[in-house]
Amino acid sequence: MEKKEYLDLYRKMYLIRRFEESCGENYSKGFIRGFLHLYIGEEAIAVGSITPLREDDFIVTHYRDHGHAIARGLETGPLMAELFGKKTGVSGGKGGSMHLFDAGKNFMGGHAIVGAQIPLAAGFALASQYQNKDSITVVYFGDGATNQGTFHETMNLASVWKLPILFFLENNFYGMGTSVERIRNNGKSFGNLAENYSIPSTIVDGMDVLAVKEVTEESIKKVRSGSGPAFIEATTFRFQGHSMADPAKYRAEKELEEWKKKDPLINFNNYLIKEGIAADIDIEKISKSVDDELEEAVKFATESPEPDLNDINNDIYA
Amino acid sequence: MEKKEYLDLYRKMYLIRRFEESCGENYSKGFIRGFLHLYIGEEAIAVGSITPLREDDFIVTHYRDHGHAIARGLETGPLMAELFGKKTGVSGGKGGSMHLFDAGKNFMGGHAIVGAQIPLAAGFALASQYQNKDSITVVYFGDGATNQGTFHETMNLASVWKLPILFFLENNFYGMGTSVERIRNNGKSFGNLAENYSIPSTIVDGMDVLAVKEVTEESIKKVRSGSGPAFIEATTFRFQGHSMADPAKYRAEKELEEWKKKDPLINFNNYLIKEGIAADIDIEKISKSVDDELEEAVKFATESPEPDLNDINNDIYA
Amino acid sequence: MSEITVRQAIQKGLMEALDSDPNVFIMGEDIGAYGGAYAITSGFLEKYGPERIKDTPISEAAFIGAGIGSAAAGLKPVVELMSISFSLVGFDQIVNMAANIRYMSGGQVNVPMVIRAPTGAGMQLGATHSQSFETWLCEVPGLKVVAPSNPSDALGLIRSSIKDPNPVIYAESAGLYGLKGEVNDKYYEVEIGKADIKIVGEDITLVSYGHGMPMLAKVSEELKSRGVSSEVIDLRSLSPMDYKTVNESVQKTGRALLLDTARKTGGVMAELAASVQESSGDYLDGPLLRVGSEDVPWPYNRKLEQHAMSSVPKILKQIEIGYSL
Amino acid sequence: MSEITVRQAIQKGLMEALDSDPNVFIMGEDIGAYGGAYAITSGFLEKYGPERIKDTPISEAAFIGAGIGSAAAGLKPVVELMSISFSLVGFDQIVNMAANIRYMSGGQVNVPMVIRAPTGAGMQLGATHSQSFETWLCEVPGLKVVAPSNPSDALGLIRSSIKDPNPVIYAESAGLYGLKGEVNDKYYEVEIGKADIKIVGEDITLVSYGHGMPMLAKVSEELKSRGVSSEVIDLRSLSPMDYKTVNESVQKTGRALLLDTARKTGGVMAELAASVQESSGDYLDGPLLRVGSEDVPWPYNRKLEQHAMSSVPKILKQIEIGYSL
Ligand SMILES: Cc1ncc(C[n+]2csc(CCOP(=O)(O)OP(=O)(O)O)c2C)c(N)n1
Ligand SMILES: Cc1ncc(C[n+]2csc(CCOP(=O)(O)OP(=O)(O)O)c2C)c(N)n1
Ligand SMILES: [Mg+2]
Ligand SMILES: [Mg+2]
Repeated sequence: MEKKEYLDLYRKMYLIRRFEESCGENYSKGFIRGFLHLYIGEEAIAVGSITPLREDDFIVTHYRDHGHAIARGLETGPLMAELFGKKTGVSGGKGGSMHLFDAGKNFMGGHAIVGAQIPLAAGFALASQYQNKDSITVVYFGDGATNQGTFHETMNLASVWKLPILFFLENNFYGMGTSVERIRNNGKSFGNLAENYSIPSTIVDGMDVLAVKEVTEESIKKVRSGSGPAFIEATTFRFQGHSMADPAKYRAEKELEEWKKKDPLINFNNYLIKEGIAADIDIEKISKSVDDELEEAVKFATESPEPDLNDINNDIYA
Repeated sequence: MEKKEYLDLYRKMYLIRRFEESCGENYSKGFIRGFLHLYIGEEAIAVGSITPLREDDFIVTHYRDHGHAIARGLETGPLMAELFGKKTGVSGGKGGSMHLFDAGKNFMGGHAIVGAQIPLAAGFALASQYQNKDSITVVYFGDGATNQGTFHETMNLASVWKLPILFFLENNFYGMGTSVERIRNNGKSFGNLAENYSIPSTIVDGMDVLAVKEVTEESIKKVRSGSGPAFIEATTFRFQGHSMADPAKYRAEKELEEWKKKDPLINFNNYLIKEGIAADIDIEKISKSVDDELEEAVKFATESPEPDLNDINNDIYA
Repeated sequence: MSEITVRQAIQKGLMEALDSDPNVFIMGEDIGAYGGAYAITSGFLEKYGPERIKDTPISEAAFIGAGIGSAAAGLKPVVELMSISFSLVGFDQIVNMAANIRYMSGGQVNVPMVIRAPTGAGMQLGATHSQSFETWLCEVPGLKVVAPSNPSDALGLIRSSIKDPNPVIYAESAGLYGLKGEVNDKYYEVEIGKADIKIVGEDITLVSYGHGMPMLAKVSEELKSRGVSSEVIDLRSLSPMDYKTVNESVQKTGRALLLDTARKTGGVMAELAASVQESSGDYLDGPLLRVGSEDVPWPYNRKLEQHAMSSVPKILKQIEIGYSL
Repeated sequence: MSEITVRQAIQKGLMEALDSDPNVFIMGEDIGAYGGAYAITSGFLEKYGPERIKDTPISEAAFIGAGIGSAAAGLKPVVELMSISFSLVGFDQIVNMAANIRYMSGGQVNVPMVIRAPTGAGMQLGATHSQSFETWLCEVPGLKVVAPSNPSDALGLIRSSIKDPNPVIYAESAGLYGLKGEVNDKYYEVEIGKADIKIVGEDITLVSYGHGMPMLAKVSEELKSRGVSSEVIDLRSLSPMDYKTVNESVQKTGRALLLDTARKTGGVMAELAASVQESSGDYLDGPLLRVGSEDVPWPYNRKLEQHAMSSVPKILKQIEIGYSL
């Protein structure tokens, strides 16, 4: 890998981190409303797994979707504008934080009903298969979503039909206030759920962007070859509450501290320096450029117009 | 086991067989209508697994429910009357073939939405656990039902909560016209689905009533002890189409012929004679008594009154 | 003109679409090897192969969802449900996903999908298998809902439904599959959202859809024999609903009976009655009458089930009570 | 009398039931350690323990179904859904199972269960999280549906809902949890199926429930200032529906405006309007007016969402157009 590529990974992660922080601030100020779920702590997953995708691959994700959108290359201006509910937002201000879309980039949505995006994703994979294309679909979901029937139904369907889909579990060990061991009686990892349907599974340290990238590349190759679905579980932790409404009192302070030691951003930064891949100055440049970009994004969002009142009746039917 | 017990098993199986045959006839005559699913070929499962239950155990099953009802000791008169839609039927003529109930016997219904009975059954088990009773719940479902999300959701819930429930899969290798290998990509048996949730599983020859009885007794003991759910898969075959509407053209003649060699009734008959447990005369006596009982049942159903028109508004609210 | 059944009309429309558009495929439970619970796709597997006639596991939520995704990716799925009663296990996918995705994405993502499902009671299938959830689905913005009552509309509507760029629920009255009728041999479509005035009349407007139409035909006959001229309207499309045609008719006749074959409470005619009395109240000679099935879970017993259903005598009785006609 | 919020009223009712009946337990997602998405069960886990305050996996179909089964076995489950929007993934269990089991079993099996769920829009949660499915559930025979608009009814109805031997949907307007009001310290219940005449009046009947009631209070004030006397009715119970009280009022006033906070098409008021115009048509001075939210998926943007919602100005405008009041 080139230095440029390393720095690109770092920049994306940093951009997500700072974007999320900015979201938090703007939520407190009342510019962003509704439910807002931040991705802080989990950045390595989206960046490590989406970077190796092709443009014609489909991405389907859940409501905690900012990281995936940014990793996919959606611009932070229209993203922030969406959160501000503006007409210039990626979903025209109609979707909000939980429903980011960019069909042009095959970014087929954040989806807010837990587990509901999984069958949907199978449909994109089915389309690729049906049309003899070798594009694939990646679908993201949380540990809590594995309890939904749709998850199992879709794993089974995908396996039987050998769909080109990569199931990507973001295991942050909590679904809202509920820890994994309280909703699952077979250990904290989920790979056997997949193997059950003859879907090959890998578990990876979701705090390590290079590791995520590596296993994802392998899985992508497999899935693209037509051998059927694959499953990746990345272990991670959200550093914030479930949503802005959640002080996360159900978690031990210590648990969070332990995980923070694995901060994907800090560790990757250290790694880049230690391995001599990048210098402090590179990192600073990125910080600066990201800060500038976000300032622009917030400005864009702030100055953008709201939708017109008549827009309310548009977009219902084609 | 006493001779009496052996003969009791045989009699129940024979009663189911003849009951089903009678249903088929009466369907052709137009006395029974709607959807009618016969249990012919699968008798050993209901009889082998329900006989060892206690009176305070709950049974919840699917629409192919005549066998379970008879094995539970529901009387054939009111059962046949239900199929005839009569007021004297076990469900007052309102349920029909797919919805047989006898709350007094803790027979909590046939249920006609595939997979929907499984969460329901978990509720009965939950009640036993909540009230510190050592009664258990057995829930029956088919191979096709394992594809429904409710199956997985409930297995998980039951495992996490350690519910006293026995999941009983009647694997007859077809869901309507769809064979198991077309809806599952991990072999023809399902035990790993259970183990996935840390639920111990057993597979048994569902054509052998003694084998079914034995494994069920073991599982019942385990479940009753409070260790959580168990799972049994019994392999079997339905000798008829899915319902009366189905000529079953999707199955090879030969497949059926092979399975018919394992006819649970004939084989158990042979076994009883061969082992000297029973004599031909015992079997004949049973045949006679069953034939008489069924004649009575059909007579009872035929002569019973229809519900009153006002009954239509009863039983909606308590 | 050819005389064919509703079943044949649907088959014809599906085959045309399969023949002309490689992106059209059908999926559902037992539509292939088994030939379909109501034999609509009988012979299709042999003709079109398993890639286009896809048997699914019994997982409505998963395959409805997969239908939505495949439509969003540019295919034209026709999803068959064995019964509209089973739509409930996939209701979230239909109501929260298929209907909302276009809106939530600010118009970026279309879902050109058809969901076909038999609906209605009358076959002694009991409470869980006899429901008519088109009454709910037609209230969901983002979905379209059609419900043909005869072979000609069945063909015209399956054609327009498959062509429509939106998710369309195609509700098939299970009791009408065998109904025969004339169908034009020249290609035509039936516009979604346009009601059909089956009989022009002066004294009373009769409105229904699907399975209700044969009943209205009989009612109209009977009224005629009493010297009463009725205008008979087949909604055909429940969403969009053709309020205009109904209002114009009611404003002409001053009287109306709206017939649901589903349960009366919350039936399609509740909304229509509420809306028409608001728009056309001044023209009415009395209240808008409604007949629907009894508000009870569907019983198995035949006598009870028949009694629960809407019927010609019930309709005539309402008309007598309401308008002394 | 004490002044408490709707939230506190529900909490009080739940705690009374937990204290007095050992068969009462609560289950739902994050009701324990997290304290409930809307903090209704905050502190309950500590007080009643995990056997009675049961956190569930995110599997609505499974735990609703388990609630039904446990009720059928004699327990008194109170199932909390984080949002009535999520009921869709368990809709089959509610509509086909909870509602039908008693009937299908010929009256042998009761399901004394309560399902509590926040409902309604207004918090910018977007299309999938802002729905009001009480409009559908109140049409299902076998279910009861209540929807309190104030602390006093919230307490009275949670009491009667938990005591009721049938499945009761207890729909909580998410926007009203913080609303304060007087509650009688002496034990009372609110009968399910009885509407409440909040204000007696002569010229026009105003009807709504839940979140609509604060709007009607404002409308009534404004009308009063114009010299128009309005009778304001809170349905409180959507099934059974108190047609009698509404009809009597309409027959007295000759005018009515029916307000839905859910979407207008297929709202609760569609059925009420259809039914009242049939029963009380002769007494009406004009059409029954309806206001409901726009027939669009709920948008995220605040301006659009507010614009989509029913509002006091929209109501007043309708009344002006309809009755020149
Ligand atoms: C069907 C449904 N039930 C409940 C919710 C409420 N809810 C939103 S997110 C969430 C937790 C999901 O946890 P997980 O899948 O682990 O994802 P994470 O938030 O940890 O990324 C819940 C319960 C919902 N949106 N949909
Ligand atoms: C949700 C739902 N989908 C479809 C059906 C139609 N259906 C009834 S039985 C059946 C096959 C079930 O097969 P299996 O579970 O193997 O049971 P078996 O009939 O073989 O005993 C199907 C598809 C239904 N009743 N419910
Ligand atoms: Mg999680
Ligand atoms: Mg089977």
